[in-house]
Amino acid sequence: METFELARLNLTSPMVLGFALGIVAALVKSDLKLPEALHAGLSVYLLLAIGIKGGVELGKAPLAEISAPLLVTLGIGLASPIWCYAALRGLGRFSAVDAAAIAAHYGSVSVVTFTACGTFLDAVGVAYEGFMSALVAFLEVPAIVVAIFLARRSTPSTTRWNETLREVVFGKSNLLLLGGVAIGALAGPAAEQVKPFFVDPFRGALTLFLIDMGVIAARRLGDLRTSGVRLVAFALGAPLVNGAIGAWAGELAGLSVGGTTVFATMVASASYIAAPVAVRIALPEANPALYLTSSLAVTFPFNLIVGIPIYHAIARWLHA
Amino acid sequence: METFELARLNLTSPMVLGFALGIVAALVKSDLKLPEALHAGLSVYLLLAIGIKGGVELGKAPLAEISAPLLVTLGIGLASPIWCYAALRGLGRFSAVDAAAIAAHYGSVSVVTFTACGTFLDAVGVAYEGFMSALVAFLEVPAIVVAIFLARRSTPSTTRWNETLREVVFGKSNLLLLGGVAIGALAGPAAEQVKPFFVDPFRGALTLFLIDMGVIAARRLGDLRTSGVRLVAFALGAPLVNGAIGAWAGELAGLSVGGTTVFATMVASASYIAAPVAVRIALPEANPALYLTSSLAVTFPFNLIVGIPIYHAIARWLHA
Amino acid sequence: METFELARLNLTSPMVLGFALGIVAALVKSDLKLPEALHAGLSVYLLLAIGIKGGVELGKAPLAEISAPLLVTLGIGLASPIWCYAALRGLGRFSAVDAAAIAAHYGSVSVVTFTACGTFLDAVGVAYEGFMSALVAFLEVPAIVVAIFLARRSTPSTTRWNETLREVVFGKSNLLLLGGVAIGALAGPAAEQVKPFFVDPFRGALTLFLIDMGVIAARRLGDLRTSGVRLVAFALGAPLVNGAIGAWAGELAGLSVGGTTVFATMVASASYIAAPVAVRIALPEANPALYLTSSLAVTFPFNLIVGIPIYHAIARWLHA
Amino acid sequence: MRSPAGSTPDPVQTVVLKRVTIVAEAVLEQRLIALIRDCGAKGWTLLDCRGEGSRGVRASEWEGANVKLETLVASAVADTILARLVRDYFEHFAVVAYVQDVRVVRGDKYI
Amino acid sequence: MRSPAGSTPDPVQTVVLKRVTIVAEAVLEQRLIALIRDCGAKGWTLLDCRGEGSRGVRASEWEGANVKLETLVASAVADTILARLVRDYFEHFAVVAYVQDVRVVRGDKYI
Amino acid sequence: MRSPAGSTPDPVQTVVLKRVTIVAEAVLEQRLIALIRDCGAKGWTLLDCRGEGSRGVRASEWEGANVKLETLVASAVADTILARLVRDYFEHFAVVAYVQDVRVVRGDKYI
Ligand SMILES: Nc1ncnc2c1ncn2[C@@H]1O[C@H](COP(=O)(O)O)[C@@H](O)[C@H]1O
Ligand SMILES: Nc1ncnc2c1ncn2[C@@H]1O[C@H](COP(=O)(O)O)[C@@H](O)[C@H]1O
Ligand SMILES: Nc1ncnc2c1ncn2[C@@H]1O[C@H](COP(=O)(O)O)[C@@H](O)[C@H]1O
Ligand code: NA
Ligand code: NA
Ligand code: NA
Repeated sequence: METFELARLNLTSPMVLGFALGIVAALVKSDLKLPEALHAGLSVYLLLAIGIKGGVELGKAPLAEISAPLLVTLGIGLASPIWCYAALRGLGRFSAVDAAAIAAHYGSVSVVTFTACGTFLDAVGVAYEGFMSALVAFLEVPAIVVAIFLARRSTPSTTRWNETLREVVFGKSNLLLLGGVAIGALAGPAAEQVKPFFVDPFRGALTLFLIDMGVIAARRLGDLRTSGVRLVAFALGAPLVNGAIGAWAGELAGLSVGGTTVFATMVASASYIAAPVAVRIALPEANPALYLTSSLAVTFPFNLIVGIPIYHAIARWLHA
Repeated sequence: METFELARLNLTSPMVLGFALGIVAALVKSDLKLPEALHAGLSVYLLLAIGIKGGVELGKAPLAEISAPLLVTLGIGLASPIWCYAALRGLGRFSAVDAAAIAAHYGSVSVVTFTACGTFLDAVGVAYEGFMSALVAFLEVPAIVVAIFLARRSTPSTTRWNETLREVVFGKSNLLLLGGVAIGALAGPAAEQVKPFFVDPFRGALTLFLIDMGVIAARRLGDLRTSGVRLVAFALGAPLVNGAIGAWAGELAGLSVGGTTVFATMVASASYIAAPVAVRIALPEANPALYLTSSLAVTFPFNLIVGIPIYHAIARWLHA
Repeated sequence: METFELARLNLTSPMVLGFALGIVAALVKSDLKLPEALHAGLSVYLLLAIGIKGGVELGKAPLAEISAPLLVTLGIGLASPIWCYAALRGLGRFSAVDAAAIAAHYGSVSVVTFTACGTFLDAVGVAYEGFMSALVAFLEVPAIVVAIFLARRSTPSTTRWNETLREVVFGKSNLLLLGGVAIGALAGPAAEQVKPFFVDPFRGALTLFLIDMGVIAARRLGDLRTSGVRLVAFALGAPLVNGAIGAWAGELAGLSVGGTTVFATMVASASYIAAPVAVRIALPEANPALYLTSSLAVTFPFNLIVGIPIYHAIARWLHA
Repeated sequence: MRSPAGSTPDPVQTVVLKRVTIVAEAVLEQRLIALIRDCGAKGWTLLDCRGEGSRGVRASEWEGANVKLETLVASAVADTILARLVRDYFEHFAVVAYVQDVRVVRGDKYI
Repeated sequence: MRSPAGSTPDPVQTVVLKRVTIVAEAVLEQRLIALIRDCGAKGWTLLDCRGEGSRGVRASEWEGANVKLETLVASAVADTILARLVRDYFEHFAVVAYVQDVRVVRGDKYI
Repeated sequence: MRSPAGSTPDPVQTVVLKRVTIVAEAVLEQRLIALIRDCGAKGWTLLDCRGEGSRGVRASEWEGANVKLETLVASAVADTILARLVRDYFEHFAVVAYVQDVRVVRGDKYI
């Protein structure tokens, strides 16, 4: 299919349209917003569903097949925050702690962006390795820890490391992802029983969630005025660079075109669930407006709307 | 099928039985009640699901086919609050502002009543135009604006019109309906992806929601004692009159028997989601006990239990 | 299938794995926990779904077939709190009011344990009478009333009986169960309409709910240290004894192997939804730590993990 | 600072009343509302909350944790409420109650 | 008792301010926030709640019941807020408002 | 007015304590509870809320907005809590704290 046609398909998917509805709602100052509890509940559902899906596939996949992707995932999880940090310090001229805080987000992964990529590929009929969602669980944490270390290497004493580690490893989102993977892997075929709840309605639930994400993202748009061009430039450039690197690495790791697309999207995406909480605690002096606005209000919509088709085009080009 | 048989089928539908359960729960002073957040979440789900369903069909339907029903919808949206107002002033002898407030509710539409009608027709195997739910979005707003104008025509200055318009047009319920229509229309076949979430479980979710509606309606029954016979008379008479007019108009607009039934139900129903909020703000001196009790505690149950089969009978008679 | 194999199947079911995830989350002090409103919403959903399922089957079943199981259910509902009370007084040396409070929980039934048993049997492909879930509704209440009477027989005056009865009979959980049964029985085939909401996603929803139950149960584990061996001994012994009696009674009542398993599980299980609320009000001087810890932190996990396969083994042995 | 809409409104007449706050396990919600009405309270505001104190246990997880009930009343009514609370609930239930003076707008309607 | 981490910190300087509490039907949420900001409040805290008073009715069940809006302000601002409330909302809406003195840490930043 | 059930109960003995209220971003919930316990608080009540102040930003939307933590303590404990708050959280976090006198029923058990 033509890249342009793919972009169109992506833009008219219910998920992206839902996100757009949320943005519109926020811009017209509507009172449309999911109840707090429903938003949290949907997050739990999405994370768990992704984990279970990945776990079932992980259980099937031969170790040989997944070892390379797993290593590459961990490698990028450790390396990407470093190059993001360097760019933010050098080009962006951000303070060490702000640079590290932002790097933690861009080194980690956005589960919703990952999911949107999966539904995009399903819609356009491109297959991808089922165990990819298990990789998400392994990409989420390392970058956050590395980035915090970068900020604290001068004064490591001041950080309560074990507390920080607990925060990220046992935090809601990571525990649900890993827990889901474990459930899926252990239950194996028995996981079929929960398919009508965790698989079939998944995209609809994601659409509902994305409406709320649109509202949240749009409410942050205001901060853009104050946040400066350098932040916006990074928030648009980083996903493209990281996406390209991710695509290249995924192809090296022997992933299919679909898998490469997903992996590129993972690397290109910026966390806004696990990272913000951990960073807020570990680097309290960092300015949340910077890392939340860039990841939530710029990079997330960018990936959702134009990034994913671009990474897919790169993946197809690499496999051509 | 016999009208009586249809009524029986309606009464033993899970939705109506769920509504009855809610009423019983409230009457025996049970603590049964959905959590606030779940009630709000279900409302969002129902509104969005209806919108999407209507949007998909709207996308398919030739403009020629829908233009007549659309015009009739807008026409009745503008006219019905006027005749309701006249009746409430003349026969009901309500104050101008109370009459206008009540008229806003009866001129607008109850999304849940509309939905119950759809499930009723599905159950009895009568087809109806799929784009009907798109019409709901266009019937909801005009009546509210007209009614508020009726109350304020003497003192238009005191109303902040743009604020009032924002309130109704960008209010949760209208935005979700219109947004859903847009999503459905733009996504077209791609909307299939979210069917297992927005279509298949729809009636079950509605049943759960109706249990809560039963509790809420029953809790208002107490107000009936104080609200007087004239209000109750209107709350029972208006749906019958409006339903008959709606059936006649729907038949004129070239709708099928099913479509005519749905349209009659729309016109017969009284809003209790969009209207109350807008009216509370625009006509604060109106007594909420009057418009909430009549629409929620009398007209809604009446339509749900006996109204819908009656409107269907009228529709069949008109098409005979 | 081998009992051991069945136990393995049970342990690797998504539901039990979900429960384990919740326990782990609580033990590592994770912030993983469902929002209050979602937990309450899932409870409503599960109770209603069970009731409807049972009601539909009840409507089909010939009175002859269900009268015996119904009588046995009521009989055990009245008798089991008495023998539990005696054991708690005699062997456990608990105060009269504490013994009665605990007996109320073990005489009543845990809906979630019942449900887990059903999903276990479905998974291992053993059929059971569909009307079992209707019996749950009849087993829940009597034991609570009997137990409260045991505590108050000396000073009956001090209890407001009608209030206590209202509390249990019209309490959320009982009303939803009975209401669901009524809806299912009256709707009959029409209940098919809500199957995609109440039946298909049921096990997945249960898995999500059990994660939260795991968190809640694990948080109570701390109380075990203070609660003493005699309580733990009872919490482990009672389900085995009651389960055996239940299996024997179920077999007498002419239930199938599957039905006997379910019935044994019902009798073996301890309530932690209906009973605690009623007991807290009717027997305020009883120590909640005792009845909540035993039923929630010991007996519930015990039944879920090892109890159910054991009761199934007993049932098969009785039918051999 | 002042509203563009409005000329300065005149000062508001207020009345000093007692605000009684009761924090208790959620299972008591209906009973506590009945109690304060019974003692003469004209209204109340209730908030869901969670907490810990000398007794850690709640009647049921599904009932939610605690509720915080606030009522604006005359001094005499406040005393009756506290006395009734102590008599009926303090012994066996998880309850905390305290009183503050508050200056209430149009306070007369709550007496 | 003291934190293992910490040596005794020095006493904290506080400022006495007014805490204005407004309980009203949820439909007024945005308007009340605008009102207090407009009167000079530098911040606010809002809680969802339910309640009963002289008027029993809410604008819509789906809007939720009531909201409780609290703001820490200087005495003059408090008076303006109350006056505006009485003028704009007391007649037709379900609203309750009251004021208390509170000792606020670093209170100067709220004036 | 009086309960049908009850003869007039005797007046209740109360103790004047400090009520410390802390409003902060939800991510601090567990830490703030630990802090007040550590300073000697015997109990606490926590409410979910949202709000705005000098800093507008929250750590994560999914974490919910703010929490309001209230604790009834002796005057000395109140001072320690405020001092610890200022030292550990006021610089970098969105936190507001204030103190009021309250008359607590059976207040001795909170000291
Ligand atoms: N010192 C305190 N400060 C604030 N709230 C408290 C305090 N002690 C108890 N509470 C609240 O009152 C409830 C019951 O307390 P208790 O009866 O001590 O278990 C607790 O769950 C808390 O919500
Ligand atoms: N005496 C009172 N004490 C506490 N809250 C009150 C009182 N009266 C009214 N309220 C609250 O204010 C809201 C509106 O009161 P009203 O305007 O009297 O209907 C009620 O829903 C309660 O939440
Ligand atoms: N003047 C105020 N009145 C009431 N609450 C406030 C005020 N200022 C701040 N808050 C609350 O404290 C939180 C943190 O405030 P800040 O640290 O100023 O961002 C806000 O989100 C509000 O919930
Ligand atoms: Na990334
Ligand atoms: Na209408
Ligand atoms: Na039992």
